[in-house]
Amino acid sequence: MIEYIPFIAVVAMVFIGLYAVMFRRNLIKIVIGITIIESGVNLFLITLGYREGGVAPIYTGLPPGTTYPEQMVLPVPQALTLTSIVIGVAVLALMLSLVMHIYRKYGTLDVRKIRRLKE
Amino acid sequence: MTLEEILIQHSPALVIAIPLLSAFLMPLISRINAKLRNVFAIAMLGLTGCFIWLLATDVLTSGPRVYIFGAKNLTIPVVRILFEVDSIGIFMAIITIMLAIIAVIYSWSFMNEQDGLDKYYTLLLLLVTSALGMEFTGDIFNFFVFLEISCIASCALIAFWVTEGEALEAAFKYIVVSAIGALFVLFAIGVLYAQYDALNIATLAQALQYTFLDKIVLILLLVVLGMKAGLAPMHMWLPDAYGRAPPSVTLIIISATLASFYGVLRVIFTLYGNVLTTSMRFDFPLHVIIGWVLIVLAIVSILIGVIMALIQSDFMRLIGYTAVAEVGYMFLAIGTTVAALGAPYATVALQGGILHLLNDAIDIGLLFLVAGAIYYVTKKRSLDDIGGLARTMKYTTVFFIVALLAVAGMPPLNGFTSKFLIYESVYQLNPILSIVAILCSILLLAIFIKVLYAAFLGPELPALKDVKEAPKSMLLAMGLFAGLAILIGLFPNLFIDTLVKPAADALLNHAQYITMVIGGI
Amino acid sequence: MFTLESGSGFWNPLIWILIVFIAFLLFYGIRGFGKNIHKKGTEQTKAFLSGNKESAPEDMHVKASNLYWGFTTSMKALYAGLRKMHTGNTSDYILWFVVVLAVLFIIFGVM
Amino acid sequence: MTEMTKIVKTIANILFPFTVLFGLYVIAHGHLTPGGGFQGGAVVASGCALLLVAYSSGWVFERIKEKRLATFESIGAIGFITVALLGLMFSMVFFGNFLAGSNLLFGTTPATGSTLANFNTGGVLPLMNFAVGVKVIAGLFVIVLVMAYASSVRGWDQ
Repeated sequence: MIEYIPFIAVVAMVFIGLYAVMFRRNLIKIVIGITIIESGVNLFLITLGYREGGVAPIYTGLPPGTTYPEQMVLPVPQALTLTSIVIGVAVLALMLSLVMHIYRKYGTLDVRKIRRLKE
Repeated sequence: MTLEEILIQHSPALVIAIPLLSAFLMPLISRINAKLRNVFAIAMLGLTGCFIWLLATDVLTSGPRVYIFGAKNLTIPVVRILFEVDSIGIFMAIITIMLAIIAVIYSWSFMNEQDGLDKYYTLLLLLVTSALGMEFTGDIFNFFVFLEISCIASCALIAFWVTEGEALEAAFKYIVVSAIGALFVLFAIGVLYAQYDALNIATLAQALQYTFLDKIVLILLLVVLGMKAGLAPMHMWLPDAYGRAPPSVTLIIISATLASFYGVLRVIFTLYGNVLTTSMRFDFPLHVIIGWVLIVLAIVSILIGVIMALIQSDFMRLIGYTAVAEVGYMFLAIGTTVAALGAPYATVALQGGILHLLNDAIDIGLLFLVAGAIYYVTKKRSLDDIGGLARTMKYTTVFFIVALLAVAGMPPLNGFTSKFLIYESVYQLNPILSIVAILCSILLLAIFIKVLYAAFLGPELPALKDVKEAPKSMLLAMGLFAGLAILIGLFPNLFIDTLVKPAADALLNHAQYITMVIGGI
Repeated sequence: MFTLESGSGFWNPLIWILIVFIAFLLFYGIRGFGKNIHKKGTEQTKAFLSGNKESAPEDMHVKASNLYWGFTTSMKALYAGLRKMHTGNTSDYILWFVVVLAVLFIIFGVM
Repeated sequence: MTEMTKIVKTIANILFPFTVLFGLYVIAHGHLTPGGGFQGGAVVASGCALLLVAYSSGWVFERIKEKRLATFESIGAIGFITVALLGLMFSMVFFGNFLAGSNLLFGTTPATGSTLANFNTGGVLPLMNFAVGVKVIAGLFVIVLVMAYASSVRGWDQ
């Protein structure tokens, strides 16, 4: 049971994020919702690569007595997560700067009022 | 090895490296001279085009080509980052580079009064890089990375006219939709990695079992990539983004959208190619279910795109809805192919769909360039405010008429050839679908006749008396597209035999794609 | 090179152009039978609006949004539905995405 | 953003060099320890953000030109691709690790197992880390700077 908790957390985070995007009105909260989804997905990737009692996958400076590569955690999901975090920072910065500009033009952060483009 | 062989061997990497390097050289070069910057952008994209041409001649004659990054000797390719270029990938790359070169030629005059052009060109080249990367990569995680790069770059470009609130709004909507979509793609990639311990598309395709988790992955990838390609009812970001981005940018966003469509093709035909016919449920093979789901969504896209386009008064937004309808035609062809996999008309439908990719890029691109030319000379977006432009903008009018006939599928232009193949093959699957498609094509003609009347015909409006013809570089860009439209319309077999048939074969014959990587060990 | 085979039919742009050219020639020939009574610079070239005066170009030009008035009015119910669907609200875009995901999950789950 | 009190400024003055130093350490040891160009660059950029908070954004904006940071960002990216292209030239494959095992700069082959880390290993990886580090420092700093400056100067309520 205990090993499923991270996956439950992942699903919960994705759903909380989707809820925030779909039903919150503040643009900043929508951005936060996207960030929560991203954290959930990153948690998912990290959980995939976890190995109980594993060490960091670096071939030098191993703790004495470890057998490699059996006791190392998987490096690939970590690389994927790092890439995803880097991309996430860029997307977050872009979204926040857009929100700043939108506030300047529309005078509101309510997503229901930011819809000059419809139909 | 001769020099040419070395160049061909390294061209998959160079095709990505050259636009990427020139993207980051752009801020430094634009400090020297504005004209030099424009020439540099055109020259670098031209150079990339030359490499794609070299690669295309090689791939079309001697089969797919694998390029493995960072390995001195090409052992154990499945754990390396690799590019796998086959006929469909090279076909997409040709479309992308064609759109990019024409967009840069067009921006020479169109953007010359704007600020921040160094960033504009940087983002433009990054967007081209990402689209090319999506088309060449043989690694599903790399596909996600390039998808995200394309999403960031195109979002920043949509918001390029930052003084307009609507542009910001469109960009925000686009990035929310793309970011969430890309995160779901990453989730799907994580599930695939957890099951099969691989990120390589060929390895995954060989190992795929169609378990319960694979079903989830299939749905996530189909829906997200469909959304990024503009499939209804998730198409709403598309008219917003297309309608508010500068038209030269829209051309490149079209190529990014088509790259997402290519992702759908890759997922269905290569990744799930092995299980399409083998996994059964209630006597239905998987391919019938996928095919009919795609057909239903495609018909919805065509109907919504056409009906909504009819009531638009903003020219660029109208073309955006038309683009939704055109994407619907492509998905209709693909859905027919998948639903009737194995039947002789399935191949014809796939050829029609692939040719329609090229035709959609040309027709919608040309329409956007015409809309941009009108915006450039009149500074008006709404069709209600313009009229009688045919008196002053003769060449633009001619190009618009070419685009109108092409996009509505009138003979002898290019839109007809692909739609002909689609209608004939869809008719054999279900006549009603074909009839709906033809009726919507007629409605498309009606929509653009309205535009022709409202913008170009009618009395000369006093407010637009001193309007001049668009500048030469814009006319050149439009002329290139119009020439291509007529060329494909008159010599369809030239393109179908050399480009489209190998591409369709590459998709249907996914075993070759897999053995190129797996068999290489 | 010119004939495009689709398995069940064919398309040849050259034949099409030839037919159109012949049709044009026929049309031109028939046109030659008519009388030439058109004179430039006379009242003939002016627009005739039942004796009313010609109004300003802005008023004469039918605006784009009024062009298909008949069609849009008869399809009012359809357009009301579609307008309700295209809210322009960012959250609804994601809502549609989630709805399509859910529907496909149901379809693929049952099938 | 307005200037903060003298206490905050003094603490920022003390912390800033350490933050930057730690960030540069993370960048330099990217091929040996967890972290690398992006992580170290983010640490350095957060140090710069500390200055931004303590001294107002206007104060920093006067001293650091946004254009120059953008140039640095381009240089970082160009460096990364140039290293990849050098790999194409010297080891006949894009992103090829032409320095590994060559006993030149960063060219030593490391011993595996429970040994101490050797800084002089990794081939082109440290070079790429440096390039990415430069790009990330400049990029993140310019993002934070422009956002802070734009939100403070032109006013929010127009």
